[in-house]
Amino acid sequence: MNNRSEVLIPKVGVITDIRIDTPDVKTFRVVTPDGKKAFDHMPGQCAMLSIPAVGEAMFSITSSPTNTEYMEFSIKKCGCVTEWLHQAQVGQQITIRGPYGKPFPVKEVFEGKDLLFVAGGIGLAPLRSVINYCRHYRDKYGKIDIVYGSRSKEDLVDYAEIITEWMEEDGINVHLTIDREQECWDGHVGFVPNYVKELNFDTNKTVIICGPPIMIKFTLEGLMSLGYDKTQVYTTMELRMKCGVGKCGRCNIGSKYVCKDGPVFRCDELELLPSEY
Amino acid sequence: MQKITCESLIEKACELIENGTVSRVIGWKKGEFDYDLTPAVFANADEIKKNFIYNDFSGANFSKYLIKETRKGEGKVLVFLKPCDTYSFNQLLTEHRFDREKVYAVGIPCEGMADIAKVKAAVGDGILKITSEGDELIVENLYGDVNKVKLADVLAERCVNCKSKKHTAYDELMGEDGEILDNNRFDEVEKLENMTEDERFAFWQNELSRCIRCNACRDVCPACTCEKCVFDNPKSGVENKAIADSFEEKMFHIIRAFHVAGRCTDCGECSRVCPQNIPLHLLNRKFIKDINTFYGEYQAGEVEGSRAPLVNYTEEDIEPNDAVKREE
Amino acid sequence: MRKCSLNSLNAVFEKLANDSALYMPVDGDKGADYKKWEMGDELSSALNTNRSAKDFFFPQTENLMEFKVSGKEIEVIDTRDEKEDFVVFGVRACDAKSFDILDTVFLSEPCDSYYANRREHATIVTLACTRPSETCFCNVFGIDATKPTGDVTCWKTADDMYFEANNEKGKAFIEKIADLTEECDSKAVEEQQAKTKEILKKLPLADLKTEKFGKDKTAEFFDAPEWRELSTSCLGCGTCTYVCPTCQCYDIKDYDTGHGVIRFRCWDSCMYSEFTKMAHGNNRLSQLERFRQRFMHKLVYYPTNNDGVFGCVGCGRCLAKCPISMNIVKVMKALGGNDGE
Amino acid sequence: MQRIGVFVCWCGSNIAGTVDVEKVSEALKNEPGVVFSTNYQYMCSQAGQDIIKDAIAEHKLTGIVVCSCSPRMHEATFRKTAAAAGLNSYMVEIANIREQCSWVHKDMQSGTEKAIILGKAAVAKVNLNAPLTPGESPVTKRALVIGGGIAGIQTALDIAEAGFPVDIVEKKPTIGGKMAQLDKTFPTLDCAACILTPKMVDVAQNDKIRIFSYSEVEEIGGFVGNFTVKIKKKARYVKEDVCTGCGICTEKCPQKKVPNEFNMGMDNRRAVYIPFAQAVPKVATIDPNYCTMLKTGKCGVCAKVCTAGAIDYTQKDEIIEEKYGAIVAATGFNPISMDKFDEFAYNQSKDVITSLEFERLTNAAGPTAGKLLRPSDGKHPHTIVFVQCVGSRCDACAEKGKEYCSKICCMYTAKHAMLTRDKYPDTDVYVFYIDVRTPGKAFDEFYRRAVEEYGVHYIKGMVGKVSPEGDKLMVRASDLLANKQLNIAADLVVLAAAIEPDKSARPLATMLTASMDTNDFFTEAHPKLRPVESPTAGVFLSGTCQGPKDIPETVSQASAAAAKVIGLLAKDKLMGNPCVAQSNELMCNGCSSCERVCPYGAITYADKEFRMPDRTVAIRRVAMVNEAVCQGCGACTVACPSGAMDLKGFATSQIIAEVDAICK
Amino acid sequence: MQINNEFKPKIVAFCCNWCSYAGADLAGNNRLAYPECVNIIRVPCSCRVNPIFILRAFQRGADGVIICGCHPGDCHYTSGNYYTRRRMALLFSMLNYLGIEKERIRLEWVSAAEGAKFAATMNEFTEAVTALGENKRLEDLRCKK
Repeated sequence: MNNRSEVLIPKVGVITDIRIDTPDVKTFRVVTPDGKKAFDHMPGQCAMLSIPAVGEAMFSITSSPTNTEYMEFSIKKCGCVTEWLHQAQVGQQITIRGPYGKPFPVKEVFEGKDLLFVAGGIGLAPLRSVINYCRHYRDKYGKIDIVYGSRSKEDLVDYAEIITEWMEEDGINVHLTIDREQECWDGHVGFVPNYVKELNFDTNKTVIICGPPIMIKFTLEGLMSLGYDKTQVYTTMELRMKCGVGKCGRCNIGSKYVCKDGPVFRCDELELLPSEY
Repeated sequence: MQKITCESLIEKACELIENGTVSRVIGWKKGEFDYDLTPAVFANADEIKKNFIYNDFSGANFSKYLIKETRKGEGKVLVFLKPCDTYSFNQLLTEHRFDREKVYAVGIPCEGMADIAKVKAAVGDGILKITSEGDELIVENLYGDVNKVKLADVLAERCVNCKSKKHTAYDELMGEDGEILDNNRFDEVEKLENMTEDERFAFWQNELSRCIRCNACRDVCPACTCEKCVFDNPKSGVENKAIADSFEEKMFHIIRAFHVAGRCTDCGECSRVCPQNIPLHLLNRKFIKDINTFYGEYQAGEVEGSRAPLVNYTEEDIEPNDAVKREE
Repeated sequence: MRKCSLNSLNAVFEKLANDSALYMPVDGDKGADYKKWEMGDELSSALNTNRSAKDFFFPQTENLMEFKVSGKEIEVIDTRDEKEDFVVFGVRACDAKSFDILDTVFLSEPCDSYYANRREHATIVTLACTRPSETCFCNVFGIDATKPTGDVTCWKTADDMYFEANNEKGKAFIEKIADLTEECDSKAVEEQQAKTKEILKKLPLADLKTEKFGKDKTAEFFDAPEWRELSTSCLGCGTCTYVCPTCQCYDIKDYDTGHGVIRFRCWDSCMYSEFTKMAHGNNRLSQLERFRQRFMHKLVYYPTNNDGVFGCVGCGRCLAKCPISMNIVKVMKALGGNDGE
Repeated sequence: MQRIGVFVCWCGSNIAGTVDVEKVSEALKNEPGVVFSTNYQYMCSQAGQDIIKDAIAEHKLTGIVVCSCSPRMHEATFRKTAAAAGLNSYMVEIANIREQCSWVHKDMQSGTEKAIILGKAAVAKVNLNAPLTPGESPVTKRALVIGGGIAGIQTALDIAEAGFPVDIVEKKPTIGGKMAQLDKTFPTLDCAACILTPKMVDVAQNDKIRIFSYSEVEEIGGFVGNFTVKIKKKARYVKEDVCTGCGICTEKCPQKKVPNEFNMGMDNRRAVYIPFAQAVPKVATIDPNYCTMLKTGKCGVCAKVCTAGAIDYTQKDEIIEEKYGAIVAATGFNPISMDKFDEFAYNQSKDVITSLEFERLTNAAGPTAGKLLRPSDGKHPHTIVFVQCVGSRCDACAEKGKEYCSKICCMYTAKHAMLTRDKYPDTDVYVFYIDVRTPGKAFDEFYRRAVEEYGVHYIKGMVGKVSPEGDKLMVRASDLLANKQLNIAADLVVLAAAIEPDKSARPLATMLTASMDTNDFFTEAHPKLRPVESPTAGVFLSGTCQGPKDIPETVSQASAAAAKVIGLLAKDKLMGNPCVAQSNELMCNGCSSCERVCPYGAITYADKEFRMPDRTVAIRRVAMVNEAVCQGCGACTVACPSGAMDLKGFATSQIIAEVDAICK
Repeated sequence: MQINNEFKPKIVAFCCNWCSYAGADLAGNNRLAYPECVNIIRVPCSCRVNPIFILRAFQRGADGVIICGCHPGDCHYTSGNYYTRRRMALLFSMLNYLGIEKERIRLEWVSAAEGAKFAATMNEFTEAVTALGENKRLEDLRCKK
């Protein structure tokens, strides 16, 4: 029987590092017990993490595929699995299976283009994989703009990397914003959709967006008003995924299964789906 | 007693909706066949005239729909209640599950409803048409046969053992009210009680092992109206979706029966809807019988506001160890 | 085509049962259900079993794997084992067709090894219908009740049982019982088929229209106003889902036994209020949405992804079993304009 | 998940003798959530508590499990320890591996296994504990003392002395209780009345003390600090505030044939009466069972003779409702009935009497004005037999009598014997005993004086039968030391009847929700360490209602109870028990089941607007718990079908976790 | 019935904090032995015992469950044990109706003063459950080792 492969049977993963990003987001580094990456993936793909007796949950892989040593997951506390992970300690084993879903078309579409990443809150997690992938193959991509907003400075995920690496790199413009005025913050204050409009980007960019639904909705409207077309905008919907293999019957929006047809969608494709999200 | 006609109900419903007494009517809607009526909410007289139906298969108990329906919008809801339905109605009122002010209840007499499974068992499958004539049903089938069957022979189990023809609640009564009946509804329970422990175990093991945990019994039960059922709640300690072990069959049905003990109106819906034909009413009836024996006659829903036996006590109650027959 | 007399059918069953497990519908006091055949059991003449035949391949619950947890360490234990061959006898045309539908889900990439394992080891022996019920509407989906698919097709006449292999697996099956059967012509079968077809035409649901549904019709029906009324009395139970031969939604759950963790798969129903509840929220909050999902899936989504093939086989179980008699036929009529024409 | 520390106590060898504590702490190390596990000789010692405190700090513990003695013993100790280390005190769970493990099991291996299981259950529970904060409630600064005997009197005086108002409820027309009936008191032989009556007067004159005499407690509601009590003041048909206690009515009343209960029925009183001369309040009472006026409407003599106009035949029972912060039970005792002791001929002969009757016979205010005369013929008895342990120290299976020792009989019998010999040296006095128990200050000396100086015949042995023969009582007994049968022709036989709690104690205990033992004595919160408190908060025990006691013991317990009451009333606010029910409004059906089973009326309902799961908005009736009133029994949690009701500290999930851990 | 001498049952005892739990402590104080297989879960009152807990115990491998509370009339909370009595009467009857051995489940009133009764009850109950053997009718096979 062991000659039949079975995707539902996970591998064991070890948490080798836990970074506290924000009050409710931690980033976990995961490798197999022999210290390798559990599997290869592409930016935007997800992995199913689970803790026996607690449950399974799908997370986008935050680290770039170009990182050959480990995977990272930025995880916000919001359910039983995430709560459990948040109290876990280094050395804890979990199980992992994947990769799942269609990745961002980093080669097919993004190559050679100017990219605009728009993220809100934990929405940066799936985009970080793409951003770092593009940074790795820097010469294949045009100008990169990143608009990232959060409730407060403390809620900006992975602030250290943004400051020390992204902001320092040529050809990458990082535009940070927080929702409300705050001491020790001299950056922009305001909501992401407005900031995107204010920044008045050229319409030649390909946009990758992820964040709360309301942010996506208004940012899209903002982009449209700047003259963007929905075919230029990509987003990811991995939150709806459950089994990851297109069979359990939950994640579909109309006839599209997020776990197989997505989670990455071009916004005009979403337009065709019924309004069930 | 004059059998109530579909026409008279339609007339009554139209009258009440047209004169503004009610804004909606919960009633039975015509199905594909003569027996597959669906509970429906009618919002105007035209719909009622077109689709409202009342016949020998109007068994569904509407009481539970009142919870959802009275939470919606303005106006009163008209509900037709057979005598047994009024028990559930009363029980829900006792438990404050809906706003009485938002309901207009019309009591209708009932001579018993037919069970399509029994009809099919009597005259075979492939039924095209069922009409009622006197105390008989005339059944035409695909193969050109016309069979007659006495309604009395195909009554639903709960109607065979009808506990009451008396309406315990209504705003208006159509026809005459009946009496609480002597009945033999505990006979089957007794039969089981008289078996040996091993026989009883074998009986229930066989019955409950067929359970597919579709939750139909729970979802139709007018006593199971929890905002969130313990079986859906991961924190309850009994949550489960499917029966992965024969223990869970028992767990589900024991706990469900226990939760409705003293609240069950013996409306029989659980057994009616069970796709696996498990005689679930025998569990609930056991509790009713025990309650009657241990704590005095009590039928949930007979009197609005009555204190259920499990939230009551006397200093002389039976000891649990003695509640179980010690001989055998 | 081969046949044996009904008198010697038991001998056939005995032979088969000696070889591998043999399952067939057997009458119980509460209707027919599949049962492992033992001497003395008789093949039910009932049209359909209470539960559908999907249980053989997609059981209500099945253990997927186990975990041993000690301290921070986890061990994953693959508990799968290769199944043994088995025969399912007496599958009706509708249920036989349902296997095709389940196959598209479970055998498509990534293939579900649990399902595939069972499927490969099963020989499906179907049985043609002769006395359909008023709730039958398989013809609507292009299923021929008089010639069901499967590895072997059988016809039962007044005196004989006829067998015809449909593929290699079927041939092997026929081979196995060759001693007990004799070669024959198909005259009796054809006669029976013709007779049954006459009855099928008279079925009250025979002219149910499907044309309006199917591939890429999402936009037409998704926001149809009829959903509200159709779903209003739905109790949200799982009866239709669980008796349905094609419903395959599942949930994966863990059970901590106190000395290990079993990860198991169980049926789930898209009608359940908690079905799509996940950490971030619930995708389908109202019964309307859940009700719509089930029927849209059968009538539109599934066809969209599978070349127009419907996700319903017309077995009629949900018509018979729904506590409130709401069903796919009523939905199709209400949405498809069949109603009141 | 928590970060749990496990602390296994050896309790010297109490635990470590049967449980391998090392193994236990080692085994619990691998339980989920446990980050630290150790064992120590005495966890409750200062050093042991320091280990806990240090571990909390060092390992950032969020919960602790102490495997030690019963939580009834040291739960509070370890909660304080945790609190001192900055951990919420309700993050502590105790695994009872002493009383419920090491002390009841003999085998080391299985005892250790069980200790590990109990530890695992506690760990599983603490994993689901949540920090709890007790609520506060105000304290009504008034105490109620139920019973006006010496115990009640002393308690009331001490509480009043501390400045708090006290009410005494006494069911008899006067306070004073049993002590008022006694003649002399051992071992000093003071006159009981001489030392009691001044205290009674103190009570009457203390403006902090109210006496509800001839009254009974009807209903008790509320909880510690906030009791509401209904007191029934029975109609005495005499206006208390008008009656001067002159006693004319008690002399003029024509109904003379009322058995006088104060004199144990050995003489009669009138229908209107003052129990004894020093009664407090000194007010007449009309006995409605005998008063001709009340029974037939014809008479009215007392009203005519009463110059104060205090008689009021129309008086009705009155219900007084009062709030109290603390309640003291001082319901006292009675001698048991002698009905079942036919062998002593109590019912056949008037000359077989109980010791309390003997007290009245020798009391100057008694029926014989203090002369020792036989009740049957009024003659002076020359041979008196005292029988000890009548109904005390009986076999558990015997259908009569009590298993316990009544404690006071040995001493009062010695007193009776001595006084008899002192006053009537011509009398032969025999005392039959099983054992003579004299463990008290100057008690044994007292007893020895009776034997040695006064020549009382102490005979170890039981009296088998007393049979009246002519004017003699033939006493058949065995002398165990001499190993011979004795036949004594006695003139008087005095039975040292066992004492039992007053019959009013049980209904009172029910009202107080206080527990009682099988003999109807009130149970103390701890038999050694909290002997004057009932397990029910705010209820205290004074005197013989808790167990047999002599006067000095009673008085000291009475003062101790008073001290506890004063301590309670001195507080302005009480910290409540945070382990109370909580209602999850999202799951509540509003069905009222919980309300109906709540013994405290702690549940109320409100209509609230909810966003339903299907996005609609609905108004639903939901239950709410009054945390100050809820006592945390959990009845509601089971009555609730949806599981919306849960109990903090004993949550469904916690108990299930314990079950799982135990059954694993 | 064949009595397996090797069989050691697993027994869960739900004890009221105010009476039987204290009774168990008293049994301990007096060194009154009872079998190790009895494991006590402390509850504030017997009325806290949900039938779910009892079934859960059987599911998880208990062979017997005993509920101990204050004697009727002695409830620390006045009426808790009266409700327990009704609930358990119905539950026991139902379990018996389903063919579950009635000796597996019991309710006893044990006061704080009845240490001896506690020990005796536990000894007797353990004996009765041991005689019945392993719990087969309310077992969950997954939880068996």
